[in-house]
Amino acid sequence: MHVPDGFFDAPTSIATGLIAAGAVGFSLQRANREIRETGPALAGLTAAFVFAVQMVNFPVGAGTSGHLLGGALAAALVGPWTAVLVMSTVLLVQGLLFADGGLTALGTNITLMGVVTVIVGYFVTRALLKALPKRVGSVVPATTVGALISVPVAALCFTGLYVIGGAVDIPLGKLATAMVGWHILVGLGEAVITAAVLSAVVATRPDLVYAARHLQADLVLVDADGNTSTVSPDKPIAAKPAGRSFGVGVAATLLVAGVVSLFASAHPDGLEFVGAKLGFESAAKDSAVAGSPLADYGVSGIGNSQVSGALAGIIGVLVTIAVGLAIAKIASLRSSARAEQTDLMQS
Amino acid sequence: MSGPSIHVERLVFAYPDGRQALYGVDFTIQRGERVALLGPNGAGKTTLVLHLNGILGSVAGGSGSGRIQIGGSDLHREHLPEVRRKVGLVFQDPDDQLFMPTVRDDVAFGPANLGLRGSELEDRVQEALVQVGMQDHADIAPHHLSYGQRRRVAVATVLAMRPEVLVLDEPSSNLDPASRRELADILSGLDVTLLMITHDLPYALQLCERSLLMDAGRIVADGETRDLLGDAELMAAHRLELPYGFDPLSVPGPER
Amino acid sequence: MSGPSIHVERLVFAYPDGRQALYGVDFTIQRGERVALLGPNGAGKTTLVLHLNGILGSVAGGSGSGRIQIGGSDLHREHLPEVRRKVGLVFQDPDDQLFMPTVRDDVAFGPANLGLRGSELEDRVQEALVQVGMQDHADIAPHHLSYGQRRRVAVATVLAMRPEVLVLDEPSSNLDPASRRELADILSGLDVTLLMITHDLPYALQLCERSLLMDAGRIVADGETRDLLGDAELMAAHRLELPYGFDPLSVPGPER
Amino acid sequence: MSGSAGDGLLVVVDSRIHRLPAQVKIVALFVFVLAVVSTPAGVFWAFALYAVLLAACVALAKLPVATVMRRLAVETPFLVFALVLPFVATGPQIDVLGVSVSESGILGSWNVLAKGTLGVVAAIVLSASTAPRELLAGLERLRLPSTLVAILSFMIRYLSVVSDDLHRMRIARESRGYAGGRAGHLKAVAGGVGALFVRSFERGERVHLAMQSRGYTGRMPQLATSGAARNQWLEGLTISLLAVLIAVTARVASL
Ligand SMILES: Nc1ncnc2c1ncn2[C@@H]1O[C@H](COP(=O)(O)OP(=O)(O)OP(=O)(O)O)[C@@H](O)[C@H]1O
Ligand SMILES: Nc1ncnc2c1ncn2[C@@H]1O[C@H](COP(=O)(O)OP(=O)(O)OP(=O)(O)O)[C@@H](O)[C@H]1O
Ligand SMILES: [Mg+2]
Ligand SMILES: [Mg+2]
Repeated sequence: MHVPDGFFDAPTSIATGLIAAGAVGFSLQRANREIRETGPALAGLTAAFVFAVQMVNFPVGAGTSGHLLGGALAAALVGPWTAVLVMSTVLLVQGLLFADGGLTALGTNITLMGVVTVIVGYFVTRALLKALPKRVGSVVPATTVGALISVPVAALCFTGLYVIGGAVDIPLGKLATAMVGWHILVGLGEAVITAAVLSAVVATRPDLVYAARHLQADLVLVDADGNTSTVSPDKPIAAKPAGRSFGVGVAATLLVAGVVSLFASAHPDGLEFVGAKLGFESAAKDSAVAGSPLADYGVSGIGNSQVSGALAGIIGVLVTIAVGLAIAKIASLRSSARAEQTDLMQS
Repeated sequence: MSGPSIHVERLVFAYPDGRQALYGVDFTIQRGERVALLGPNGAGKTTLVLHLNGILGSVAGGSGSGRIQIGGSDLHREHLPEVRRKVGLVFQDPDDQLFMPTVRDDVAFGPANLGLRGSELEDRVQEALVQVGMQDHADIAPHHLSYGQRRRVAVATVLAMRPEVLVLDEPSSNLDPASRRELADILSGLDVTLLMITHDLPYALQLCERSLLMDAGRIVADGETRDLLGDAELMAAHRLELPYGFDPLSVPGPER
Repeated sequence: MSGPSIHVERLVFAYPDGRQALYGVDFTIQRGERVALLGPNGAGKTTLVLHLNGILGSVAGGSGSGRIQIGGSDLHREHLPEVRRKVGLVFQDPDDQLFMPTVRDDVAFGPANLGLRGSELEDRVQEALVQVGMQDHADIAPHHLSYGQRRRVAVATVLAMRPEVLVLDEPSSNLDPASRRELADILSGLDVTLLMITHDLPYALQLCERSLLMDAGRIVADGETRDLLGDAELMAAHRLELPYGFDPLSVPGPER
Repeated sequence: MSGSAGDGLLVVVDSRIHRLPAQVKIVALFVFVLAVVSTPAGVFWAFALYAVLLAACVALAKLPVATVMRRLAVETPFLVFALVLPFVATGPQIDVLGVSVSESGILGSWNVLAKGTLGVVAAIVLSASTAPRELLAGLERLRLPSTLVAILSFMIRYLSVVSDDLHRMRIARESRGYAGGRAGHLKAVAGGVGALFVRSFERGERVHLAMQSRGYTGRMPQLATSGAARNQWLEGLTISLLAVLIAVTARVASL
């Protein structure tokens, strides 16, 4: 599902960039708590593992490649906030080192594969855990279903994004059928791997599964005099789903992004508007091929929206980076200094 | 540093999967002592020594109880970096210990963390490599060495930190006989507190005047190595046997 | 199977990073022989035995030349699965050997690949676990065992395959003394061709009538173990030393 | 055991580009890709110039052409996508060799192909001239949040642990008569993936502890590369600035 450069138009890239930046910034702030519990090592391993599994990459029709995503698994292992960071890290490395997924499409990729799959996977897992028996083992079926559902949902989001801002006009029906149909298959594969990994972890290191920490059985210890005592394995502070604040954060970024993309879809020439605002309207005035279907699409198109579209693309990336860094800065100023020294190092 | 080098009291520990490995361990090692830790496979020896610098146990967030003092002060989360500077630990598996791209970097890692730089750092690294006879392999990746060579580098990484307390988990296994003797010479020349796990009983007798015998997560005997090895009944009860034809009384034992 | 169990001729090998480890190795081991492979750290012993079932070397796509015959027939890429069935290899590092989620699965993996199923498979697994004394740990994850326990399981995984040729890379290291003796008893009770790398010279003397001495990628001596260990000059030249107070003539040696 | 992924994709030679600080290279990569992406697909000469610039980079970094070509394989999915585009896209159709294809599709195809390839090659130059550790230090210098840097550094270290363990498992399997492929072994493989996760995690955990017991406090001792000097920035950004120049010219020319 890695989206290459030039696949979506500029406003969509900006919008998804904003969602991604918001989600990453917010997760950074929240993740300190999870990382305090699991340690950066588990997050790093999960990232490496997801990365390794994602390397198995095969081409699919209608323009994307299919492979395992790993969002639901990551969420179950390290919790939703850290999982967003884990997936973002993986995508950043893929974009930087392997050119897998365009650098200008990083925001889109993080949104689809890093945010949507994690949220869907985690919330399905949590919901099912409520219904299933209160045992650590229940996390396996719960997350398996979460993984199964998260993939087609991400594919659906992709299709939705395409309707709003696809760079080249492909019939929607064809695209939606191909994407969702294929990704149900991918989801099955994802479910199998997720189940295999989680059941191994639950069997040998139940303490590593974030989603099941509150379900862990007490340990029985025998002391020097032969007396037994039970100790509860470190009860997590944040085992309840990251409820309201998570919702607020997601809603806020969705709102910002939504406004931008609505604006973009309602005004096919909205890019020109951005250009005009920045004083480039004269450059955009002459329309060589006005009326061509391509005129409506930004970055990759030819014609009147060229300059503005490209500028918007550049601005989009810069804004993405700036917003991400700013949010991250605030977040890390607030908590990382403290958390880093006392928690990261000693976990 | 005041007080005994290592003091352990009522130490209990269970691994996260629920298996209890320590069932109340007590012992004290005074400054400058050389002690062997003996016991059958699975007795809990490795588990115990991993507690001594806070890698396992309640300070590391694990489940367990009891008390550990290093140099007279309790092991606390805040003191861990300091304690780890004092207590040098050689792991049983050299692959766990070596992680840098070259042997030189790996040996330099500890001293660099202690703040050494430049030629001082280089000298320290060189000295440690010469001690274990690996100076010709300084620029090789550790995972490209033979197993015994890796073990020697693992020992060097800890020697380079000049710890006050040296804890070694089967340092002589997989070493060729000459390296084994050379290591014994190095160890007996160091002015440190030494705790060494080994299954090589003559080696223990040669290096350590005192031994702790561990089984099933408890210390079951504590005394002079020679006495312990001479107690046939005790030995048989805990799967210890002297090699064929070896008489503990025939060996001079450590000179102090 | 006709011809010698193992025949190696002019074997040369370099690792992918360019370091040459074998410089022309020649030897032949007849069916039923028990041979010890001795030599200092980094001599190339592990590299050599990894050739014997095609894990390293030109059949595995590596760079090297020479000829290896197992049971009289040349080692070829097409025969590898068959050769690996005949030649059981216990790795120096048990972590290289164990990969399944539980001890039982790990021991069952080999025999299952040989086509065993059902109760026959179970019996085979149980028998191998009992041989190394790990029957009580069958349902544990191998990486949750102590190092010595892992080594014992590693030996069991290969015993369960009942290979015709058994190659062991330092099987006794990290074992407690009783397990070491028990392993010796098992090995001397098997009707197989045995090639064992070890740094424990008395152990070699006890188990193997013949020894190969390797250094710097070459076989430098080949003869009766007792003679080799008695040759002080040869020993000293290749970093081999007998333990303090050990006299090779005092030990009865293997009974055949 | 055999070579680990510790050095990642680094091609070990000494060159001007290898010696540049990682942060300079990362910024240069970003600027270059932005310039490429913002170039209108129709200005073909601009892409030719970009290709020349990149070829110069590859030569400067002394990278074997064969290696670069091999790593281009990452692009295959894009390639398939690009080839399919002209047939599925709507809009005005034109006839090419008797087949009716979409005009916008052809341009879109060229767009993805050209920009994608240039982006991939640029990223290959970065990854082949920068060790993962340096890259990390560079990102740290560029003020990537420390939590992300921590995850990233563990990820890079674990990648070699995972691949080493994968390699060990493969050898262990084969040496015990595993022939592979048969359905009966599916369970073994699935079980293997789970065991691999726990096993690599625990090995990584022990390595982490070993690092801590030698005084590690979250920062590799020699890792913190010094800041880049102004002339290093200039040197590193030259090619990217040229690309920007081309992009601007292409814009103006296509108006
Ligand atoms: N990571 C782990 N998780 C769960 N149990 C473990 C783990 N490591 C060890 N154990 C168990 O704890 C007990 C003690 O193991 P430990 O490694 O301390 O033994 P040891 O005395 O060092 O043995 P050896 O001489 O074989 O190295 C054993 O029963 C072992 O199975
Ligand atoms: N993966 C590798 N890549 C490159 N060189 C290697 C590799 N493994 C081993 N070597 C080198 O090959 C030589 C022989 O190594 P080998 O492991 O065969 O020694 P050994 O005789 O088994 O030693 P030990 O007794 O320490 O196990 C050594 O010099 C070693 O540094
Ligand atoms: Mg141990
Ligand atoms: Mg070896």
